[in-house]
Amino acid sequence: MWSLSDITNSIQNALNRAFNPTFATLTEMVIVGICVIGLFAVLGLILVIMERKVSAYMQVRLGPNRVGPKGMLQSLADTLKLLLKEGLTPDGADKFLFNLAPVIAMIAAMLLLAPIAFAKNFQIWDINIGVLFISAVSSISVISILMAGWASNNKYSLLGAMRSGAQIVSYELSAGLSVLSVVILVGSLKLSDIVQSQENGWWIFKGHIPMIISFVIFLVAVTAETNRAPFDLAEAESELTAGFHTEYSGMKFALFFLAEYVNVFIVCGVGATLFLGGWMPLHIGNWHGFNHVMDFIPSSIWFFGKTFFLIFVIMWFRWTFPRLRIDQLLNLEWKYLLPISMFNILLVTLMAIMGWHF
Amino acid sequence: MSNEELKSELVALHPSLVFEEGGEWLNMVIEPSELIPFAEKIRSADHLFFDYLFCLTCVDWKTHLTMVYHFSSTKYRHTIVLKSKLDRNNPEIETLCRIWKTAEFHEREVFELFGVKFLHHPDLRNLILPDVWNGFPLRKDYEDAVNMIKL
Amino acid sequence: MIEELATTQEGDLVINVGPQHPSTHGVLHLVITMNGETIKKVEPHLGYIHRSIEKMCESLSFRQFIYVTSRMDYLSSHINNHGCALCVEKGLQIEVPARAQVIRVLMDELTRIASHVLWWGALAMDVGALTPFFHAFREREAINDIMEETCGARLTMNYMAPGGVMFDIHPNFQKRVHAFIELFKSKIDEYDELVTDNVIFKARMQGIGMLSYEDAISYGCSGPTARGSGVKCDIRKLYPYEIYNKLQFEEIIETGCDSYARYLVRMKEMRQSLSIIEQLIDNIPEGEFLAKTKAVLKLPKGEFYSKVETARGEFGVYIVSEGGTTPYRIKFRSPGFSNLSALDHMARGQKIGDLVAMMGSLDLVIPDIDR
Amino acid sequence: MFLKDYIKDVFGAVKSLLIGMRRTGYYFTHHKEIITQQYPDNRDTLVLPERFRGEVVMPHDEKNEHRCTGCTACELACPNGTIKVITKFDITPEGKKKKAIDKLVYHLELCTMCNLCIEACPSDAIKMAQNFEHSVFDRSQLTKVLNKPGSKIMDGVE
Repeated sequence: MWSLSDITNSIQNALNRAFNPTFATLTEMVIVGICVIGLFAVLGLILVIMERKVSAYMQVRLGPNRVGPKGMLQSLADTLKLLLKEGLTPDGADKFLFNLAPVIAMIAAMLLLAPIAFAKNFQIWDINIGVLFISAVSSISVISILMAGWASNNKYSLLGAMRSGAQIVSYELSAGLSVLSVVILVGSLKLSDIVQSQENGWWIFKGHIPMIISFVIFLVAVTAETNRAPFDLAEAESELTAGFHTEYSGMKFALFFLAEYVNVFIVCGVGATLFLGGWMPLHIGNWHGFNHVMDFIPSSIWFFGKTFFLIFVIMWFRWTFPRLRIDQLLNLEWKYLLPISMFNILLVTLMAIMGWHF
Repeated sequence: MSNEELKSELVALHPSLVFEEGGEWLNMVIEPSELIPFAEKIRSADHLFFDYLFCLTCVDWKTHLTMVYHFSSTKYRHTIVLKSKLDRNNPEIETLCRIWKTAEFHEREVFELFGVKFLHHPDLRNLILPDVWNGFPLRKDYEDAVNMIKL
Repeated sequence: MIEELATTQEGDLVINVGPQHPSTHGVLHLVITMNGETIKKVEPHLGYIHRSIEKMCESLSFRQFIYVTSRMDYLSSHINNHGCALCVEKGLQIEVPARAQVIRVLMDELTRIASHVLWWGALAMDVGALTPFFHAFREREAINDIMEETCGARLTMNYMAPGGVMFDIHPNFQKRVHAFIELFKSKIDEYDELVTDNVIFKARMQGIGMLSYEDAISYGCSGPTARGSGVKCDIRKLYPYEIYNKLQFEEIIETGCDSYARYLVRMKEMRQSLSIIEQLIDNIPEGEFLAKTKAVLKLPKGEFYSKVETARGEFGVYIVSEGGTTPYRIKFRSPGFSNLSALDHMARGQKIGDLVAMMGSLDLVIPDIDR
Repeated sequence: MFLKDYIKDVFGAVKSLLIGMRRTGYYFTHHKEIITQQYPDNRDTLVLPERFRGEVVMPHDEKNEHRCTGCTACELACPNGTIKVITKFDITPEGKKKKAIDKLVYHLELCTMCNLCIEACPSDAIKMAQNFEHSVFDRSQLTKVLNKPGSKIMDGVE
């Protein structure tokens, strides 16, 4: 069957036949780099239009409907506008850091794409500490936010950045703990192993209630980590105008914007991989006919379908809930999410030891 | 309490009050120097209890300025109007902010629009107009060639 | 605690919120002194849209000045006009026909609902939920359409005239108001689902922006702001004008003294206004809608004060007349100005996010404050 | 006891959030509720109520006659000085001088659509039109002369 892994294999074979192995690897790297950047741009465009349409329908409006069919090219037009806009640097800003911050936000988001399994046998880098890599690299994004807030020479930006620092550092904990519950059950940090372990059922179904709890906690924590409403305190439009990117304009602003959406995609992809089986099709026990039909759907569609479902849920949060206050945000983490996820991890460990899961 | 009863109560409190005829409420005029003791009395007296200062303004009568205070009581629902005549060239009166906190903003407004100086006001600066502004816009003789449009 | 907070120290952050800021709903300028995220002092700087309406009115006739007041509190412009018309009628001792009184009250209550609905959306937006804002505009639009059909305009209705209303109601009016009542009854429950019961919203509003009973009176607060602190101050009940004393409705009093209490007062007031409309809509008496008045109105020499309950509180009109065709001095006692003066007191010691929620719960309309 | 309250808190919170999400989810799936009006596209079908106040106009009949006598009642009624009536003297067939309007100048940029001029007009010469698209590139275009060139007063209007 025609699949993404076949394409990669044939490209690799062709390159290896044509060039020596070192050069082939280098060429592959360049191709992957271009693909990642392309994926970035496409994801940005799709997610922005998706967000605008989702918000529009929830707010009983039509949303963008002028550019392209049903307004689907609106985000392309917006990107063009942002590209043509003048990127202002405020007087008194630390120019070096000010220009560096959006680039760092982008790089952090790009690095995260490496270990994610998009389809069967289709992964840029199947690193054996994949989960650890993701949680480590995703915390780099806070540096870019702090940098942007500090370098802007604006009090609103500074406040936003400081809020974001406190927020990401604390929510990293419960996100990490809920990821850990999957790792305990699988016994491996490698993402391909985690996906493989869900062949006969996704962890959210296999793992009883503790896994559902850790899934919910994961969802809440990553919403906070990506600075999305109701945890968008770093931006807090009605309080801090635009938070850390108040002073950014043009393409530098677009990079922040893009990085936010790619981050959302990545955390949802990770969530889909850990709890919803990644590219694994939906299999139910001994229903062989049903399982067989499900196998016909390509693995990449399974992965993207699950990821976009999670992205939709996060957007649903954003367009329904009011924003928390900074102290309530920290209360939620330290008084609710952290104790619950710690208790939960005990349950999961017990479950893993006793082999109670399916 | 009817206006007549109120009148007798107020006279008992402060014999030198001058009452004016007309209006649905009791109108009275007081000397600026006697304002604070009188205000304290009507605010604290249990049977009067004027705790709500709902309107504070000034009227320019070309010869003098008149401060107009509207008091009412949230307990007894009676209302009085207190007036005080000020010298137009050097209008000064004691502030009421210590007794009714709402007076702070209203007095700042009157200060910039009429030029009345409120003695012992905690923060007597321009609230609405820019800090450097000449003249008092709501006075009758105010002329502004730039900002006033004559039709 | 308050005294300690009042002193500015080194390391305090001074922030200008406004005049262009997403949550000041207009051009309010607040200079905030903060220690970290904690507010030490809030200092309003007003006047960005001060047009000196009081001075303007001194050169307008008693018929004309009513329409200028639409531009003050634009969300309850009809009620502002009502206050002015009442004051002129008081001076001229005009008897308003029964039909006009009912129409006036109906329009007042529709305006109140429209204003509160917009406030609800804006408050939800202030605390970060953007969806309610659009839902609020949907219902407001229905009211605006009714207004447009009968009064000829959507925002600054100019429907009031001394002695009654300018024209009779539109033939469709009753039908459309009935439709609106049905629509709004279902939608107001959605408001509760979406915002009122939401745990995040409650956490943002409860215990925030405390304004005690004594302070509410001392700061001259009125309307829902004061009623959220337990002060009985509904002009419609205490000093009934038009036909309010014949109507069945409750004065909503909440004793929570916080932002959430003020929120609840307004939410319940919408239901009360709806019930007033329901009582009146089928009982509009026949007759004249405008009393006969002279072409040129001359108020007798004297002072006249009338007050009405707008969506924001007590709106007073104080006219000093010298017996001419124009007022000698006119003073508008706007509810927003007094309510704003309590903001500093409420905000001290709170977070900056709370300040935004507090301003939302005060329901500030800047032209009303600046006049 | 503390634990019970804690769990109750968590469940109550989650429930209230889910109720809110159900509401937005309902609107997400029910596109019939959308009330957006596509304004420039629906111009042809857009109907404004006949009382809508857009601008002051002076109706003329097919003989290019209007009803304005030039009494300046509208000018006096206007709070903003929006209307200026410029009069001239016509010579009637009998040789008498008769006051008539030369121009009725209307400053749309000053108008607040308060309807006072229409109420004041004794001969119903002016009325409110429903046009609301007043944007122009030059402010001077907002100053309009309401009577058409060469127009006369209708017979029988005094």
